[in-house]
Amino acid sequence: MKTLVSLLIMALAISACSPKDERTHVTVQRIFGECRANVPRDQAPLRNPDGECEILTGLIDQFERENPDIDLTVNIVAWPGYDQLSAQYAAGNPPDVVSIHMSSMPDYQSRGLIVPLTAELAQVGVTAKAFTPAARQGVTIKNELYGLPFDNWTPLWHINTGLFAKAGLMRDGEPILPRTPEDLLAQARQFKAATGKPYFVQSMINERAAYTRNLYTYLMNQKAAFFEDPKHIRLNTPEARRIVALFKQIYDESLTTKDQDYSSATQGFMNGQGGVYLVGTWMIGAYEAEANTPGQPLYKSYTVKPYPMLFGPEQAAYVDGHAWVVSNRERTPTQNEAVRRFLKFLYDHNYDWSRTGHLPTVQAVAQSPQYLSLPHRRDIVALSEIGRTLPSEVQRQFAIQDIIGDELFSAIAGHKPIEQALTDAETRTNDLLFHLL
Amino acid sequence: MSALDIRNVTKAYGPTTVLDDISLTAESNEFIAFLGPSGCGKTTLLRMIAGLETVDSGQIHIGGQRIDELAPGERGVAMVFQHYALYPHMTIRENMAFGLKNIKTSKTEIDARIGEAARILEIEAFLDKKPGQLSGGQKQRVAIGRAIVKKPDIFLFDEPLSNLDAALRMRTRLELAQLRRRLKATMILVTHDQVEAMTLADRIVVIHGRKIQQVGTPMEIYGRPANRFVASFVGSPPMNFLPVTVSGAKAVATLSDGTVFATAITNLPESRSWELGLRPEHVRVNDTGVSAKVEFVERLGERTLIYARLSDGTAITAEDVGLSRLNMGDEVHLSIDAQAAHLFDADGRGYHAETA
Amino acid sequence: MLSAKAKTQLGNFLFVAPYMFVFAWLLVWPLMSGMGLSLFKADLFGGATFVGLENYGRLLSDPVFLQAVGNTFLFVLLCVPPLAIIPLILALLLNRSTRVAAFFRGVFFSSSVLSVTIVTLIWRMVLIPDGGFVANILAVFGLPPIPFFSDPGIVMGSMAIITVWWCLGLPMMLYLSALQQVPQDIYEAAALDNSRWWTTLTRITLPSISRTVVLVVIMQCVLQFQLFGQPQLITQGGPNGASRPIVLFIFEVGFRRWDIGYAAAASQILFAIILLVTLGQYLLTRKRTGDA
Amino acid sequence: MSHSRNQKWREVGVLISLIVLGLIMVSPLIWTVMLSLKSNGELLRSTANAFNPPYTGENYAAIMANSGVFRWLLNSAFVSTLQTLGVLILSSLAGYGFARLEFPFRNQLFLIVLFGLAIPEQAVIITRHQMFADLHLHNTYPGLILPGLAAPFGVFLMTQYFKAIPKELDEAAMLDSASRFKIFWKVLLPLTLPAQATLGIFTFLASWNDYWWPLISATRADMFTLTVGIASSQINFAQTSGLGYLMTQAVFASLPILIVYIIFQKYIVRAVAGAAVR
Repeated sequence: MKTLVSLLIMALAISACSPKDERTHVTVQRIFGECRANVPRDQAPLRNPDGECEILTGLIDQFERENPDIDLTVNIVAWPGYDQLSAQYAAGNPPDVVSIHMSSMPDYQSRGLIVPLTAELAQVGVTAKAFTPAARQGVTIKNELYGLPFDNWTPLWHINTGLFAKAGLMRDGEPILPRTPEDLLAQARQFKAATGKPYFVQSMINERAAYTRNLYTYLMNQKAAFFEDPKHIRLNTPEARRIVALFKQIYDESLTTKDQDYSSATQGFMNGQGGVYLVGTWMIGAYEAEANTPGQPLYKSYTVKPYPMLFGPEQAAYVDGHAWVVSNRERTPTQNEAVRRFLKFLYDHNYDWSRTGHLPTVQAVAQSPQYLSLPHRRDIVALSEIGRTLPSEVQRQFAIQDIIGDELFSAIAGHKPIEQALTDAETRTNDLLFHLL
Repeated sequence: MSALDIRNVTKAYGPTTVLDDISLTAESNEFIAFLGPSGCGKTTLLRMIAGLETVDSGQIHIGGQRIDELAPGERGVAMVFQHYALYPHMTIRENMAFGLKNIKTSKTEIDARIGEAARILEIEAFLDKKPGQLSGGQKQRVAIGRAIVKKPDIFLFDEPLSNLDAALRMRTRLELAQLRRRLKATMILVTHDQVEAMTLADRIVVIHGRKIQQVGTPMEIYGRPANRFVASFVGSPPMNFLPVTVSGAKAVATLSDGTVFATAITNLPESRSWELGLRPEHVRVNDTGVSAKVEFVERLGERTLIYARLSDGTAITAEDVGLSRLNMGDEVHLSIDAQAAHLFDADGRGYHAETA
Repeated sequence: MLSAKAKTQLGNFLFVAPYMFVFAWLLVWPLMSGMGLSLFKADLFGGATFVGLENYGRLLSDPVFLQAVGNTFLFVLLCVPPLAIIPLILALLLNRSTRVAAFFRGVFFSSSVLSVTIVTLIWRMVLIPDGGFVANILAVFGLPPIPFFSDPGIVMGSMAIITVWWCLGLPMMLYLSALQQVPQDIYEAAALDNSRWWTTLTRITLPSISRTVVLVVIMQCVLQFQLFGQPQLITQGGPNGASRPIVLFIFEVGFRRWDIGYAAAASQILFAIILLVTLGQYLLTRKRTGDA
Repeated sequence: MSHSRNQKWREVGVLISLIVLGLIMVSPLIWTVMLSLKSNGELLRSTANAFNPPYTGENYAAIMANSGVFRWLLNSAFVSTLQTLGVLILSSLAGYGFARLEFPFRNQLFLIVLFGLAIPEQAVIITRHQMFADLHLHNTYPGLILPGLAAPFGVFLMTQYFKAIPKELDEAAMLDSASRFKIFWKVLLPLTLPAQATLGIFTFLASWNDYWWPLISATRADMFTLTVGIASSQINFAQTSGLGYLMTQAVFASLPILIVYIIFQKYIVRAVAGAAVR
């Protein structure tokens, strides 16, 4: 036992002390997983080259290669990483640069935990004007940029065009999409009758975010101002009831899968279990790869579209996004310089990141032929113009999303009347916001 | 100088006094037995000598030195525990060496002492075994051995035989007696078994109700019990007690049925009431005498015990010959050896005939 | 100058002092400061205003919290009886010194070595209606999948199943050790009295190990009132809060909403509940068994 | 005759029910191991063929390629070992003190420690986190090891166990001129070995499997424990191909402790069984 302990101590001592170096140290914290096995240092990824993890691992390698005077300590944390980040801030020892969701930025900004970046970015030649409207809105709080937007993402209709064809829902190689709720139900019934499969593939189990995002998007579609001010939500409205009633109808008629959680829904769509999968931009790469693999259920049978507008003509979309923020903590001027260089590097490589399927945040990238020649991007790029996050002063968007998703599932699955669920969601959200400090 | 000198020792647990102003001395090489019913404080007294209990007031001296404030290990005593208290994870040798090592005895000395003790106790064969592998009797010897090697001034035995079966107890008792002769050390034995006390001790200390009732040789305790408690506690079957009235200088006792005995007891003080104490061997079945009805017959072989009741309802135990023909329900006559009788006054104090 | 007795007692205290220090420092003090904190409206990142008992008032009218309290009691009720009985049955079956018994003891204890993250990872895959292990088996018999995690009426039962599977090793061991203490001669006497196995079980075995049964029940109650990892990692408390226990509520309020005064107040209530329930059980069983 | 036949049938019944219950017990584990040996691509299509080949070691290779994993393994081993030693030492000392020695407020203190059993970890985690932040203990080994030392269960167990040892042994040792510490160390402690084994195993298991405290205290990758580290490498949403990898993580994280368990199984079972009451 004694020898075991002393061996352990020795091993730890050896691994703890590294040779002294002159480099500037900066801590970077990110989600997106660990995939060093796929990405040998300074080589192209062995597989899945368009994956989030693979691209980001490669980018950070590249940054270190190009900036030998900077040493990045990369902390990879489990998604979504906020428990750890909050703990780090509470302990007064946060990472210098960290990837968070735009929807979480108001929380950290309101506590002064992250620093404004307008001036910092200007020093490396990046201004707010360079960003797409959706990105700009997402990182701007009180006219200050608080983060470098990395991407926007939004739920989309991922479509199995093979099954759509079988159901007679294709015209000129394009899927026929509904324009009204009645359209949707009619097409869904037609689809089910023809294919024997549900029209929608949805993650229904242990899911909250998806319901809420659907609701936000279709509320925006109806121009409903559900946040009149950052402290109050209004949900028990005709607009919201209409949306929930529609999804409940779909559920009641089994026009959707019901028993799947996120990963089985993701798999299910890939295996051709339904017509439309309501999921985010991040799946485009993986499904496109399937579409190009002969013999797979999705082979030559995949396309992706923005949510069809069911309640009005104007295209709208609820978006969120990833942004890099800088912690409010002591740093030397050289460290600040290193942080700026890192942000500039990420800005410069926005196109690389957009290969994941996420919407680019840099206007020039969004308009570049290079980006637009990527599969399906022409269909969705408009969302980086018209997509909207929640008002940037709304705090606790994650918690609110959970509350609303919770109640929406109750309504859709029939555990609660719709009105009741929406009232409860409204009360709980406003109670949460009321008790913010 | 006495080997052990206990002076006015008192001990209480909270509000309960268990020993009240106890004084006692023991001479060197003397074997003393503390005898009394369970819970009488005899073990507490022993443990105070050992240092396992504190002394509330009073002093204890060993060999002229005050020891009641010393740690147990510094008092020069060794103790044999009721349940042996052998260290289960140590070999017998280690068990015996433990105390010596603690006082930094040299290795050769330890080996020599263990060797000698093992020889005396005939436990050489299992010195390297652990206590768990030993029988009860063997453990007992080891426990004694562990005490012997320390060469203490006083040996303390806490009911050492109570865990042994009857046959083994008898044998160990004998061995203890022999050992005692060999070791020539002061020994104190706590027991509730009067046979043990009678056979082993030079003097017996009878303890009851927080007090020492009597200190004396076994025969003094048996023959001249200081009070009714001692008389009733020592002796088996116990002494008979008969209510009597007493008159005269050479006391004449009268039973309730009018039977009159002339005892050999003189110089009695005044007392509200009297009881006549008679050991069963002094009440014999005979053709004449007090009449009684037999309630139970206990045949012991060499003698027979008769449990009977007098006409006034007083219970009495008598002795008959081994081949007694009496049966339950028989009417018998009991002859009483009045010369051997004892008298107890209202306070329980005993009065005995002067012996030659 | 200390008296000899005081010195001895000080020396005696030194044996417990290291633990008492750690206990006071790392458990009592945080608990106490938590009690203090519960009287404040306080933010995880600093800043607090005194609000008296307002947090407690808020809790008692917070339907989410009240639901969490109900869920927790439901879970304890669902989970503790099987955790008291199934391990007992296993122990009765395995109370013999054969190789087979040793092997099975190992089998039933094996789940206890896993961490909650892994247990939930495994069971999510086992119970998920779409492609899960149970669903695959049900499909063989042509049965529809069971919505283990999405039906508010079933979800706590699913948590209980997972928990029983995970936790039954320790009670089984405790029962086994208790059974080994029961003197064999009682059984021999019972066999001579032509006692049937059921009679032997209820009249001899169970009374002999009643203290262990009480120990297991109290221990499991204390443990299961603190349910957290299973729902946190599988359902995040859903659907609609049906699997949110008190500890998850505390965690969400404190670490997700940063309302640490409110979280602290909920913690005190949980502490009080556990204390009352265990004390109550202890006193009840003590009275009944006549202070055995 | 009929009696012994009954007996035999009963044995068979016991065996069959054990096999059935045992299968229910281990089938999730076996299933997990099987999934971990499947290629992610295949699992994407169906999980129904877990018990049929082909199998692959690619998921294990992927985990081993993770630069942090051995560091995390070492961290876990170090933290769990030291925490276990600490708990054993503190609990034994305190257990002896509470069971055998006299000092003021002994019974009151012990009662308070018993109350401590009812303190839920989550009730103190936030304030303790703040306290450790003030002391700069986060991302340090003491920060990971210390909280586990406060758990009252060990003291409770050891006190009960010391109480069960006959007091005569202490007294014999006192008469053998042994000091308090020597009595504790040389005479009583060796007799508590079964309890030490039980307590040690449970402390080690709890420490190895702890998730929440390491998650919020060790936030630097080089300080992660295995559970936190492996959770952090979980590839998320965009990756649909992770099921086999996830299961491999589960197997890998439990593997060290399962191996320890299998090696010591016999001893553990005996120790646990011997400890609870004696």
